[in-house]
Amino acid sequence: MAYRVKLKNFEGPLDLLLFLIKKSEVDIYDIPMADITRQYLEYVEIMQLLDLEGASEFILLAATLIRIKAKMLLPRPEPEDDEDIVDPRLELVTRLLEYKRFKEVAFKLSDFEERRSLLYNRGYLEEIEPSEDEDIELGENVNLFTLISTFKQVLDRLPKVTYHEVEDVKITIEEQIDYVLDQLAEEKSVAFYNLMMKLNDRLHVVVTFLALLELVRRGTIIIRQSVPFGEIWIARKGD
Amino acid sequence: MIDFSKIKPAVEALIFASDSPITESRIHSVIEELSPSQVQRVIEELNQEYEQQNHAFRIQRIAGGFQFVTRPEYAHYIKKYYKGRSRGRLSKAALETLAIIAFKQPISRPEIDLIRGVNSDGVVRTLLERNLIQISGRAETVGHALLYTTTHEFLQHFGINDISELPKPKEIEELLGSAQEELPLELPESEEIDEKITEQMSILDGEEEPDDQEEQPESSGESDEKETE
Amino acid sequence: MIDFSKIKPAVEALIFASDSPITESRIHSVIEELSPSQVQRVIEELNQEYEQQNHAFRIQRIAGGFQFVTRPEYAHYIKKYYKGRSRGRLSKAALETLAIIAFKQPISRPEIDLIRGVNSDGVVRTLLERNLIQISGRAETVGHALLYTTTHEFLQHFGINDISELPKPKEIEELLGSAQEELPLELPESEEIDEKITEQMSILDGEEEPDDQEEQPESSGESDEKETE
Repeated sequence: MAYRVKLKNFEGPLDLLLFLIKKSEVDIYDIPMADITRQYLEYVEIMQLLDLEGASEFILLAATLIRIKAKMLLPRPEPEDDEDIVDPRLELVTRLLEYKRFKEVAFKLSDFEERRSLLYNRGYLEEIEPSEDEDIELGENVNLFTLISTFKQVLDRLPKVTYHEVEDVKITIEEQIDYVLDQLAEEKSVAFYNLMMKLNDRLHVVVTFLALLELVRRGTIIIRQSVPFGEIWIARKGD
Repeated sequence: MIDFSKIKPAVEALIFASDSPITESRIHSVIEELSPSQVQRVIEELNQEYEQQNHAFRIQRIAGGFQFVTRPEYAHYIKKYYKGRSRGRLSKAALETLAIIAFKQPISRPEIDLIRGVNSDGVVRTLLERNLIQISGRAETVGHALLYTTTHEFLQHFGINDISELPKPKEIEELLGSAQEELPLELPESEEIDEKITEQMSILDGEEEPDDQEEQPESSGESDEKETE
Repeated sequence: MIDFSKIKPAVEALIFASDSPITESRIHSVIEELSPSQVQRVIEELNQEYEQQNHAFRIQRIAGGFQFVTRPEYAHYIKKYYKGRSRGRLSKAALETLAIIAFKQPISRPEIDLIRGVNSDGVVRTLLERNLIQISGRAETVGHALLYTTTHEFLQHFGINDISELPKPKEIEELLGSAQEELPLELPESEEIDEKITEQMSILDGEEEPDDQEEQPESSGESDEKETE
């Protein structure tokens, strides 16, 4: 299947998710998690390939989707009275609906804006007499932001004192795929725990986890766990 | 009995000369013989005259007061005159953020981020710079984040009189209620969203963007588009 | 033959919406079917109409082109209107000084002078008179300069209850950061400013590099005395 993707049309992960739900013609109250998550991950991967800004926010929701998907796969305890079972998707759906509604309002606002842009105010007013003495009343045109901006302008005139260096964290699924494969180059199999322990932040853990899923999907690796709650082993397929 | 032949142009002069929308009560405070409710009537009469006399402007209620604006029929001339230096329309992200602030004000940035699912740092800054929102205190919750509300300029920008005239999201009350509540059975549909999504889908399918006039020409985006297998 | 019923309001709309007086040739460049000399005629006709219809405005020709003005008969209403409302124009110097006091309070005049790079004597006095700032004690450093803080009235204007609700340096940085892909704002932390001031003060005092970074800036006597006399 060939997509031509223009990712900048998505305002964020929720926007993308809504789009996928709409495109798949599924009920927002009954999202097929496996299917939608798979589609979502495909997009996130493209984002990573394109090295688009804000990818980490999309990855964050990916983790949520995977978590919900996993929860739904777990065998549910026998319901005592079936009212009390909370669908793992409920929180997500609530968020989606809320976002969807504001998106709807935003579209309507856009119409208002369009209509308003056709009406022009009077452009040139001469009648206002310039006041002679320095007017120092605080009016509507002076708000906190004006105050802050002014403060900034003043400080900018001061000689610069310090420089901060902020390092941009860039991390892609492909990179983490390479990382996993590197680990598997020497050893036949690697413990999941050891693989993750070597990473130094949460974002790396999340992206590496996605990389693992991707490798499973591609059939490059297999994941084994011999006893419940035992160590999870990752191995190359076919080895 | 009031001599309307003199009062009417006085009202006209005031609204014409004011640099911002002027309220009935401000007009009344200047032209005392006219009650605020009579102001309304005078303005209606004036607008009828402008229409009959085929003038290019009328008086409109915006942001809580009255102001002169041109008729939409003549927008293209003015647009042509201002070519290249008209005030930009707001981005989708800005509109989204404004919609959230408008309905949940006062609201902090972390709360906006949560609803949008993305960091709204840059958007909030732009909205502040354009004076569409303002800082209005701090949250009482942990962190004491700065709170934002919409401004007078916000009403001006969208040509509405009052915040209550904003398009309401369906069941906004429910949104504000607890998240654990039973979800409504029927999903409120919006044709506009459907349209917009269809539009996005056709973009995804590689079609041209529909009827996007001379707004920023779509960069046919080598950088944005990417074929996947 | 030109259809003047459409052209006339177009000219009217242009003059109305232009943000500066507009010339015949600019009008012609927008409404091409109208020659510059015909523009003149159209405007004469418009003015006749305004007069017959007893409107409060007319189009006036000044050096730079055409503009709308209200008739002198109604000037007193407009004067009354503008007199009755506070114009709210803070001078640049006043706003700067107020911003420094707001975010660095309590602060002495010598410190303000240092940050602004000019003498702020007059501005500080005016701000005091307008009850936007107040004296809140004396510095414990040599010179015991008067310290200024913002007033309750000042806070009220910005809709906040307490100075602690004012944005912190870090928040200011976030708010103003790299909005338009400018260089990121490097807002010196307050200690850094203090350091800088100490450093500059000692240079003013003709000393060498300051050996004690912690020390509060010393005020340079004379200029302070004036205020307290």
